[in-house]
Amino acid sequence: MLRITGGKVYDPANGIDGEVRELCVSDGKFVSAVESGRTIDATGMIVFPGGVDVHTHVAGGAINFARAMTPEDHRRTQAFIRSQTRRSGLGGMAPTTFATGYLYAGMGWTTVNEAAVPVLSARHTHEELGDIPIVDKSTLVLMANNEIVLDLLENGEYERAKNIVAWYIWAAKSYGVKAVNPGGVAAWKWGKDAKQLTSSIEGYSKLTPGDIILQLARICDDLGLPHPMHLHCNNLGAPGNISTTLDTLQHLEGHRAHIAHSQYHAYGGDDWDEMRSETAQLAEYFNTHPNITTDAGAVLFGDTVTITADGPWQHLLYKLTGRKWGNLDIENETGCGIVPYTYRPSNLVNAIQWSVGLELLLLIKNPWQVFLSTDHPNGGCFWRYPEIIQLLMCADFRKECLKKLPDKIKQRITLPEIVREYTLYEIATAMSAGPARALGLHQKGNLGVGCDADVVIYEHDDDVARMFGHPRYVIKGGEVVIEEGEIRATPDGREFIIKPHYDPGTEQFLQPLFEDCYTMAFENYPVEMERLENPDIRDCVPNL
Amino acid sequence: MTLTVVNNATCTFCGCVCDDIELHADDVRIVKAKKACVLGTAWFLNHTAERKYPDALIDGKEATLDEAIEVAATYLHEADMPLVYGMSNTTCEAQRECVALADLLGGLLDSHTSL
Amino acid sequence: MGGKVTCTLGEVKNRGDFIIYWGGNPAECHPRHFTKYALMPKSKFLPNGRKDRTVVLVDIRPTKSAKAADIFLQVRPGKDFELITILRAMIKDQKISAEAVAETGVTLEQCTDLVARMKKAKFGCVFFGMGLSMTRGKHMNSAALLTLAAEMNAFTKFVAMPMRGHGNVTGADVVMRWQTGYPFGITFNRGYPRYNPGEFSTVDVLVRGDADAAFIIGADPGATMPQPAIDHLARIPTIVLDPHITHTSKLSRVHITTAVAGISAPGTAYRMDEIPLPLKPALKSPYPTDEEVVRRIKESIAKKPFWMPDGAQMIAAQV
Amino acid sequence: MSKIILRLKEQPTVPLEAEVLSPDTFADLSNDEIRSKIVYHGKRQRRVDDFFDVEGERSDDLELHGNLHRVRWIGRGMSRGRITVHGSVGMHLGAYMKGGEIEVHGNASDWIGAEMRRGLIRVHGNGGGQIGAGYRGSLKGMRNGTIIVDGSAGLEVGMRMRRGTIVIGGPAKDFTGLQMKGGTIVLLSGAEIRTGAWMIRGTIISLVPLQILPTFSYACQYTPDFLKVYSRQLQQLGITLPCDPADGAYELYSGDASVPGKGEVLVWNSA
Repeated sequence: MLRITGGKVYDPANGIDGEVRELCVSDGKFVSAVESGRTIDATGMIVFPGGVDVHTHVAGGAINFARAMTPEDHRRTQAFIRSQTRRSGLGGMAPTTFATGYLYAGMGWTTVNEAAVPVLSARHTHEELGDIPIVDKSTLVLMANNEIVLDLLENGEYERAKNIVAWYIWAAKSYGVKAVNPGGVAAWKWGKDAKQLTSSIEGYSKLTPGDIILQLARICDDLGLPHPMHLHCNNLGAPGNISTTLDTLQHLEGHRAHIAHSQYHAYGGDDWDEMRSETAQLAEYFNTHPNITTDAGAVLFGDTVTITADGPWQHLLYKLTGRKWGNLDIENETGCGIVPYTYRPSNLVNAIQWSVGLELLLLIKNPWQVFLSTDHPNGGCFWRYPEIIQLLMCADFRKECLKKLPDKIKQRITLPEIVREYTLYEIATAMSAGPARALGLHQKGNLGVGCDADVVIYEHDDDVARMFGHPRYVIKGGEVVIEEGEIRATPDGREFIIKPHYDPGTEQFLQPLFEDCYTMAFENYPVEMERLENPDIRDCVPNL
Repeated sequence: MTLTVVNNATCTFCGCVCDDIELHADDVRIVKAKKACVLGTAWFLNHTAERKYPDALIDGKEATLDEAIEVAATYLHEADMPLVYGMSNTTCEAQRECVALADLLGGLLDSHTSL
Repeated sequence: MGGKVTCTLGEVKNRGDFIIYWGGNPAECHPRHFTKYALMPKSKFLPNGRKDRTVVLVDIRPTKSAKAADIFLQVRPGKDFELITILRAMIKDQKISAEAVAETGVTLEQCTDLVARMKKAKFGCVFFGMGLSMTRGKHMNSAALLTLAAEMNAFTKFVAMPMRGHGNVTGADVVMRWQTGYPFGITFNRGYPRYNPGEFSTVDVLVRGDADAAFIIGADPGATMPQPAIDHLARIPTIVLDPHITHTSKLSRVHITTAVAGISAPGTAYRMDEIPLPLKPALKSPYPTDEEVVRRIKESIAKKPFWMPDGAQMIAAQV
Repeated sequence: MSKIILRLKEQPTVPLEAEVLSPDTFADLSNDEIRSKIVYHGKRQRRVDDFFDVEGERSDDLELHGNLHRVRWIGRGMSRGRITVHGSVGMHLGAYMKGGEIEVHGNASDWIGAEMRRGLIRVHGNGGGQIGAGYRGSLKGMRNGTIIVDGSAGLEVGMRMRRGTIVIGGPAKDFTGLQMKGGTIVLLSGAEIRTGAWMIRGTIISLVPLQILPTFSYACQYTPDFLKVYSRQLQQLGITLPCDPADGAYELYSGDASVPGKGEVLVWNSA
């Protein structure tokens, strides 16, 4: 049992904005009162719900591929030293599993959503998630390039497709659906891409990316998934892609959706030389469509490794950088590319990207709609989130940073004109309450009675990045895990999964299709429940 | 004697790791490995569930498992630069324990890949 | 710098219309590779199976696998690196003299033909075996082939994959990477993982006599390593976990008999394309599993005094 | 300033990681402080004086005595001063070095001057592999500075080096100048095979015939002007490069076409 007294509480889920409140914890949850146990005197301190990352890549084949490709980064990064009870780890661009848990918890994040899992290697992803301590986890399976699903959609077999998506989610022991560059990855397997929403996809006679997007959004809604379709739009990273993004949003009209890393999808101009920010248009769409949420996918200057299921983009990036390139195509389902990359303020394109991420966070008015993310590790590493918070809260600091950008940038971005500064309440919304609600994790990002006791307590510091980077206490499930900069405990986290309803005949229908295109036994494909450490099955209420 | 049939069993003899093998086994040995190749068949049929070897040896003499574990732990704990090596013919679950062991020991860790 | 471009075996089965085996003998070492993955399967994209594919074998001698190939290129022993490097130049239209090419044992015409076919392929895949990575040049030979495959993507889809042997050696790679960041050749002596093949790889460590105790599991270095390495294993306290009494067991201080992975021990193994598969034992072993024994040794060590003095939990700059 | 003299008194039984053996670390330390510095005997943290007798203090001139073949990381990242070793040393001698001088009267192991930026390393005996190279995954090896090994060298000398000079007196093994991006490697006694493989830029000079990779093409006979300047500089270090047309000429090969690169391999052909 635990009591936190005297702190200024920011709890957007309950409309509490900096009031001094007492929080009581028992059995890992908030309760109205406790009789004994430790008391943390948080007088003068700032109390937030634990952070929730709606979109990150921390476990599975792709990030593990990235680890293999970047030993030079492991050598230069922070190292977590072994103790009698705590495993060692390395941070950096692609941290090891143990370090991932320490780094997230170390800055007060307590729930993370691994946003790209191929069903075929879901078993691997869960093994890694089991080795990420402290934080709770959920996963999304990749569906928008699954050839079995695409074939059914091409033939108009919506119900079948819906059942199969539901079956896949359960087979992977996952929490929702991720759509990456719909149709584009399938086309990439022939070295092609899918850039037009209304043109048919390489290898299909009539199916278009637009069809996939609409049908998958419907499927997610009809299955009643707690998190709507999580969409990585077509044409990522390309100048002028704003038209694709707006087209996509119009296709989605009437459906729920979460648009991933919208920074990469808000560019104007016809080529790299002409590239400019088009965040005003995109933000306007969000401001008039409250059913859609997004995460920033913000870019921070420095070294990172980009890793995405968007193979075509990765090959382009490799050609642009001439550095290292990894690519991994996964039968029937997806592919992924991996390219180490350095974002430089002197590079006009990078500078625009940096600005676009911040502009979206500042121009989308409702913090319940736009969340903090770097699409880790693509735009920057997750452990640099405190730097973004500083940029959002301090207009003067933004001005300082803008001075370091090339002069040419002025006509291409809108950031210099934006005076908005996030309040602590808004930060708490964008880093915790908002993403938790978008994920349908109602017990997260919420300091109300009955919710999970995930709390982060900061000591006030005028240096915002330092304050958010070094919380005084982090409490996960009622247990103090970080205190005064030290890791005090490394409990196992839980994994949230769902079991959407599917027709009992689905397996019989799927098996022969499966055997045609896969190379493993159908029976060995689903991940068994016992492979998960601490699974927690969440409700899934279908729309009938 | 009971006959067990395992469908879609996985063969780890080579890197193909075929997972469509149908194994027929009695209490002590696998008698049939349908769909397995020559190498896989030999692999499956050569193993038995018999107690062919002592549980453990210490300096070549038979010992109990508990004794062997304690002696092993003492040797490894006392070393200044212990090495954990191999991990080819074992499960990922054991491999995870091996990495944990090397981490706990502050030792060297290496697999067959480095050859 | 190149990189690594690969795929799962199902992609090869579904799409691979141009297959190269380099320095391997799948017919005898990976017998079902042809039928299950790479040569025979029919698919949506390759409806005629074998007839829709072109198969090339590159090796120092015509093995049984050569019979299964459409084209066999006999490379002179130790010239793989040169031949691959020539191909890398030729795909970029660089001129190489016919005499220089001929030194590899393969003619310029054969190379020209191979390059044309590679570029014409829709989905090329090159598998490489021990014959490549165990000969002079070692990891550079594999790196050369991986780079060639990556560079081929300027023209068409092309991937490369090592033909890993030894059961679950791929799993060891995968597990070490997520837990330590590195695939092999690691030390924890400073309290966190560091990596340097050659310095921390086992043969080198043992030949130099660097280690003062060894824990061997799922391998028999006593049968496979160079004699000086074996001699050092016999000098230091060596502990072996194995289902059999092995050569290494015989020179060890402690041997513990364990159940056989996949026969009498359950768990997970990774295929050469890093896809995990469940192991389903058909027998019950009278011996404990590796997992259980390693855990118990670990628990016993954890009860003894910890080796490292208290210090920082995290360091910003490594050694 | 007086010297700090360390004499090995106890031979390590496993590798000893001793990056503290560097002028930068010892320059401002008293004798007692030097003795108490931490070295790593395998995983054990031990004191310098567990292994060495230490004479002197507060100096950036270090003298080491003894068979130090198990002692690694001597002079790591040093930026000034001098280390003289009477005996052989282990791996990573002068790795990441930024300045100063190291002289070894004996052999050194792998990774001499790996990823160094400035300074001079001179080994009078044999060297190991990966001299002046980049560690796994690094895009660049040594950025500048000079490494001279009088004896033989191992594999991958100068791998991915960007600038600077490496001179190898004895024969070098395979892959000398692998993926070289700049700088100069001088081979007084040649190298085994695959010299200059995948090189992008830079120069490899050999005074004896080399086996040339098929992806290098013969350009011409050529004695570049810079060689004369270079030769004068090396002369000060006791190394003579022939560059008088009367004595012969260099055969120039360019490559590696597989990259395609603009590296140069110059092979001396005496008249």
